[in-house]
Amino acid sequence: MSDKPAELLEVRNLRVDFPVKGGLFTAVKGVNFFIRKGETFGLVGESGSGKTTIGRAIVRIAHASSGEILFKGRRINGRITKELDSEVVQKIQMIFQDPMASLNERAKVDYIVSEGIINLGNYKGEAERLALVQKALLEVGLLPEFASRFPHEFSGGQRQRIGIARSLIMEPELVICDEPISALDVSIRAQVLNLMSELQRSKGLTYLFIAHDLSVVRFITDRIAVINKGELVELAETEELFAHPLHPYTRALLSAIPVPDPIQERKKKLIIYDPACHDYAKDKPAWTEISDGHFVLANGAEAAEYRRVLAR
Amino acid sequence: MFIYMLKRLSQSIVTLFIVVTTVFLLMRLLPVEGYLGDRYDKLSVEQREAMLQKMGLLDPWYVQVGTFYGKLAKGDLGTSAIYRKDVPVLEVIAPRVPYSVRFGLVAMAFSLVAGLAMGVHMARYKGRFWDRAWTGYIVLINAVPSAVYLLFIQLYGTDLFKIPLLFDKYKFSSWVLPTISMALGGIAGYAMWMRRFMVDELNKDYIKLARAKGMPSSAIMVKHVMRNAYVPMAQYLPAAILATVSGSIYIESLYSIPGMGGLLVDVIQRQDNPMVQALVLIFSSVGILGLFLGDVLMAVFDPRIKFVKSEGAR
Amino acid sequence: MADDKPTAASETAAPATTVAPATTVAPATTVAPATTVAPATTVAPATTVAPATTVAPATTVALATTVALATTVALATTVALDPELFTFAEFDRDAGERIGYSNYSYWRSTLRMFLRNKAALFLLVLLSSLLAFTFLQPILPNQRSPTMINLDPTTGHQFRNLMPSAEYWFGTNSIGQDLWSRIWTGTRTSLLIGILVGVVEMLLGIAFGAIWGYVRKADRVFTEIYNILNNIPTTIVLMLLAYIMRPSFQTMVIAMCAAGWHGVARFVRNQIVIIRDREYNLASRCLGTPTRRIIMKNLLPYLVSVIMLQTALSIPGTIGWEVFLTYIGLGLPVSTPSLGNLVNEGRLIMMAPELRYQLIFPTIIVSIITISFYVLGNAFSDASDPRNHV
Amino acid sequence: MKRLLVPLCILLAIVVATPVAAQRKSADYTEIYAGELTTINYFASASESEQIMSANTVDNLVEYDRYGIVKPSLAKSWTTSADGLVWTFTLKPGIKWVTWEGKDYAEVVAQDWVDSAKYFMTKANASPTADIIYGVVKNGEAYFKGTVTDWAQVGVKAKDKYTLEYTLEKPVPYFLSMLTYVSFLPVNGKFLAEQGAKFGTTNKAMLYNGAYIMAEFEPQTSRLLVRNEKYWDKANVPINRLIYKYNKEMSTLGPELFARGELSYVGIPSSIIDTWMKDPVRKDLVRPTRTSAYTYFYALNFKPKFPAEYQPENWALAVNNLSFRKALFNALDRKAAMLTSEPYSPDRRLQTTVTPRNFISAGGKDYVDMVELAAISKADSFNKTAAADFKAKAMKELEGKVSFPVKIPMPYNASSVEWTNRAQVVEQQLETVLGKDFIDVIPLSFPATGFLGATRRAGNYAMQECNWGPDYADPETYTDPFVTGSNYNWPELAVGYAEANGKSKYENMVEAAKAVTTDMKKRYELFAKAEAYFISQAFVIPYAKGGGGYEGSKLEPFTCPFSPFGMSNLKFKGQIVRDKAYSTAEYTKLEADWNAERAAALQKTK
Repeated sequence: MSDKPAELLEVRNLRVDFPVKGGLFTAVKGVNFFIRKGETFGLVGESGSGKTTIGRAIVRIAHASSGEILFKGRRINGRITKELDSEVVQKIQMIFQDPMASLNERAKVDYIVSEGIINLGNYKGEAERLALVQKALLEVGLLPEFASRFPHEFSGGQRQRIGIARSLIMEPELVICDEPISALDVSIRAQVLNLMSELQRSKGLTYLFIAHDLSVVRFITDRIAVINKGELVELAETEELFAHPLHPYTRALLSAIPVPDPIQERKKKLIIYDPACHDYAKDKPAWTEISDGHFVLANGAEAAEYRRVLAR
Repeated sequence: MFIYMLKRLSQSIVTLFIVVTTVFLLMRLLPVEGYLGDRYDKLSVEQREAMLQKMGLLDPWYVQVGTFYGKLAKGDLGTSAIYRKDVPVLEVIAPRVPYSVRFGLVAMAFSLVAGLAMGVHMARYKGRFWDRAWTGYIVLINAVPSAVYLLFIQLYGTDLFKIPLLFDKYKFSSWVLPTISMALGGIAGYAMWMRRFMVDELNKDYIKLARAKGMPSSAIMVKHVMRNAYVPMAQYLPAAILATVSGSIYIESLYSIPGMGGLLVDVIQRQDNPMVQALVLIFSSVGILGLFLGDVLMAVFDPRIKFVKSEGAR
Repeated sequence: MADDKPTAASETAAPATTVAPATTVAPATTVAPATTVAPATTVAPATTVAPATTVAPATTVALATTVALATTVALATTVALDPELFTFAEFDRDAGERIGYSNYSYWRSTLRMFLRNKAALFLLVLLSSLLAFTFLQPILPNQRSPTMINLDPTTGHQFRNLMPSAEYWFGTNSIGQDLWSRIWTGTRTSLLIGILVGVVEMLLGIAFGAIWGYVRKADRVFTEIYNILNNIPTTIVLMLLAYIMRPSFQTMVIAMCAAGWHGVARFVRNQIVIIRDREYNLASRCLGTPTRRIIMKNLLPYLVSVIMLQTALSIPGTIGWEVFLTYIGLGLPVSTPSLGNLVNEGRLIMMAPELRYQLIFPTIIVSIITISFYVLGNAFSDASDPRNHV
Repeated sequence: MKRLLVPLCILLAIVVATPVAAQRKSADYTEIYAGELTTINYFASASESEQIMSANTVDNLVEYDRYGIVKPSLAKSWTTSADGLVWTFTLKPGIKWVTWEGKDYAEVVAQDWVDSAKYFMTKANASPTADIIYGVVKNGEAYFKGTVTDWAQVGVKAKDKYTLEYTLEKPVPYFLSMLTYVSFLPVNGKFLAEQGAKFGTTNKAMLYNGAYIMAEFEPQTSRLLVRNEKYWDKANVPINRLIYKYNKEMSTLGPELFARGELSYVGIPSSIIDTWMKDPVRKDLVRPTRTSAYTYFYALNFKPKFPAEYQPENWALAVNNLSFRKALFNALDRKAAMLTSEPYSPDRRLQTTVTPRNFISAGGKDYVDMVELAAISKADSFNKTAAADFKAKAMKELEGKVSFPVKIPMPYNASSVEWTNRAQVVEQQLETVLGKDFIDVIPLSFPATGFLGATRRAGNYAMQECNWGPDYADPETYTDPFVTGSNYNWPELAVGYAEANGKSKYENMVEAAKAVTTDMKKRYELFAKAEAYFISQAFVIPYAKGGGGYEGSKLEPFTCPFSPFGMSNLKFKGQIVRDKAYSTAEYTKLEADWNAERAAALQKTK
């Protein structure tokens, strides 16, 4: 562990509730994980599993009901100081899923991109702001003069790049990528992904990459957490997870990945996850580290079984 | 769900309480001579005092409020002070409700059917003759003051069909014109709303897809477009239905329909406090109940609402 | 070249010539609209569009069209066949990005869309002339005072109920006042009330509605206040105000605003609730944008169209209200002519066919105003939606 | 034979007693109305529209005939003590109270008036007309205020079953006329006690002894009055049924309904009278409406309390100058003002006195033709040259003290279209005659809500159109608004009119007239002198009498009981409804006949 980079973000027992008609709905039920500096951390789950909520809790648009979110060891949820607040605003950025919805249609690109620095006010004069905007646009492969246009003049891919530029201009350390490519045309997904990894390299960014599809994250993430119904069920380094999926839910997800070979694909056996396969009546499951850095949600019996599988 | 309903209900009661109290106090800001009528100048000081005493207007306002709620708790809404002196308020109001409700419901049903049909028709022939013709109707109804065209309808309508000028509850023919008059505005409103909704919906991709699949356009209308229209309808319908108790002020006056239309305005102008209080209580309850039912219906009918909630997208 | 920021659409076409060759090879991965127009070279045979280089294409600002134009121009301006044209173009991503260039101005496009609607344009002209005339009328020569009672010189008594004539264009009313000048004065009064009320209601409505809709913690309280205000009969409020302040122009305006602003606030609130949870607002919150600026920059601009529509509708609505208030006896005093009390006065004599001119003239004016604002409001609301600008 | 004789005699008696004309044939009467009765309880009613029901369903001790002469009704006869303080009435026996179904309930006895008086005079019952009775009956006011608690001391007594005795506080020469008002209606004490608060709230909670029974009462729908078959004077009630239908838009729809033949009576608003007059058919459907004894006058305020922007001190100085007042007095063109409500024959409502003609007379002479008042009542005060002269005089006299033009705020009720129009007409008319260098009339609109409280009663005006209705048959009733304690225009504050006893000259003249209680002619002449003086000093500008206007009516005019006050002229008794409307020509002729007959009838009584 010591040779690994420091932990940038840590989430401890995070719980998020939403008020709904007739009570509370718990979207995230006590989640634990950490993200190391410079890595790409994948968070995978079906829609409705709470993954987006976790991302939003980190950028604090969703309110954490309990638990802690630590950024560089400092707690950033709940009541925090003004200084910390503006620091977090700057250091943690988010890229949204739908490029059509995440840009303000009635504002020019110039405003959209510079909105963050206007809030922080950390530039001198209009000229510097413009320069920063142009730089950010160039960095994402857009022409600086696009600044004077409105979002509806752009294609989906371009819009997503504007969204990225909006985050980059803040010089963040952590970027929450909330399914940044799932709404894009297949033909330009690679383009955007490439851009993102390029930026990660050049700027030393850390990504929390949220996706509903394991196949995408396999190629860009260092570690993956699988979430189901608000609970993490498994967390491991990417290759480890693909090689040794332990939790039945993970295995079900993996089996759903299409194989680019029709014969194989036809032979492939789909695993259907049935929560009834767990017997949690007596022994409650816990977040257990099965091997180094490989966590699974399991009770005693299951953990023993998983260890056995791994050892084989 | 049940707890939610209870909560909303108790909240509504608080609102109702504040509304009624506010109205109670506002009415007492009006000049006191209004309660004494034309004879004011000829009344002796003692008589004025006696009359105000009888109406309970001489106590400090908080005592008056207290008395009012004390009686209300016993189910006593008091007796009318001016409008129909000494007659229990409910006895004045109760016989009127059925007329307003009957006219209101029939007119609403009629305007719904005719209005929605008109809206669909317009959307179908968008930009063509019928669309323009009906648009002309909608614009005219909204543009010409109703005080003007309603009277013309009554005058020439009764003349044309040789029916009595005034409403007679025993004659079916005398129900027709007032009902139609009441529906005219509603038809225009529903048609406009329906047209806009249909046009918006028809432009959506899934409709285009359905068309591309070769689905007959009547089936598209029924299966997709209409079905989507239910949801917002469900929300507004209860309020609209309940609103019929308040009646239509112009039309009821014109045809002598003994309904609720204008009753509130009447009693406010004559400063009949117990009547005002009771009516405000009724209308507010009805209004608040309408909102409440609308929300409940919306939650029951619209599958998306639950879905959205469990997604936690708020 | 690209650093220039030409301001008029006509100029955009010119620089496009140099970039034009790139259009044909626009990589499929870039601008979506561009890809679709890529075969737009087929549009080119419409070469007559060539003069468009000099004439502003008044009707279009749309992205795709500009692209098409650019292509057209490229082909049209080439006179001689240049063999270089037939070489393969290099794939140049930047150039691909660049052709998506436009010089889009929101308000200009709105105006242009609006002007395209001929019916609205006609009504705009009609309404403006009406408005202008109401203000011009008093200073025209030979106008009578709207309150002066005209007397018959032979009997010394009032010229009662004179039919429209060369002398009294719209006739006189029951006490011999000139209806022509009364109607114009009344139109002025009512329009002024309508506009004032419309604007004040809108300002109050937006201010409260925006906070109500956006600030979640305020929702409960505001909703409660709204429910209360909404359930207090307007008649009581109006009567009290009329009693406290006497019937007059100011009273009318204040009373109507007092009675109507919360409805507008609720309207704005509902609109805001619809858009407040869209992702771009979340994005702004992530960036730490203060609430005030989110409302001003993210929410209100989206409401421009509906707000304009609502304001436009509230003006004739106010006139309708005024008629109603006059009907229940809370209107302006008859000595202040307004469309409301002209219609109401006319209503009283509706049973006398030959006096109906007293009703018909004000009714026509009310209807023209209502229809105009209605159509204009809708036209503007459509025009101000940028989605319609393409 | 003997057994036959008795019924025969009775039959004969009936035949003789019934007028030879026997019962005249009449159709039913149908009317639409816009304002619903607030109550049919005569203890609670305050307005004419409510009292119209009592007038036709419950009879008083006395009533008026069609010429305005008092005649017995439920009382057979009466006597007065020499000092005029004790009035003793003998009742007709066998008069019945009947229920709404026409069934006998009880006999009408003297105690019924005592029970009614007690109810009126009990303060907690808050009757708006209590003052009329407690103001004259001995110890009445004291009992009402609670200083006397023993009912036995109050001057209303049932001597026996048919003898009723009123003892008055002081002599009241017009006491008989008061007896026709609601405050002196009888009530069956047992029934009243049974009904309690419900008395008079529905037609079933009432007892009837009058010409009609209220058979149906559906508020805001209809009401139906049918003839009381047990009525003592049934022969004089030709109309079988009175049918009232409710319609709020009466003024708009009523004329149309009448023209379509669906009504017996309708008021024709002045706004459409032109149209009807020009229409060959409808022209004959219209006739003038009788005027009433309401009086309208422009009051000049001697206690100005209006806002400083209208310069109340300036007005106070001006109004205390006789020439200034006279200038206004002579400048007002009544006819121009009246055209706003009576475009066709404005003259018949105009008057130059406060007390209207035909209100009262003595010795065959109408009150307004007595002494100095005769000159005033005969001539129109509108006189441009006189006005100009007084203006010049006033400007000279007030030079340097008053700033001209004098601002004259003139409030009007904005909910009345006619009044609003009139305010504009009067403003323009006065300013044209007197010039804008002299006066600046400022019409001020006020809402109907609290109108009088905000204007006249508060002294918030300089000049205002006011009105007053009589309460009893004596000229004294028209002095009430102008004496100390009233809130009309405070003429007692006028400078230079105080006499030795501190009271104004006018008030002393009124006191002198009031003191004469036996010689009616003398009494009326003294009142006429006082009124003439009051008008000649231009404290008010008399303007018009009430009523008037036009109506479509199939009711025979001038046959109902007549009196300028009380409830008699609200009665349908004696009238018939014929199948076509009376035209103006017919009406005018009948009016002339009636005036002549009345003069003769009045002559006969003296």
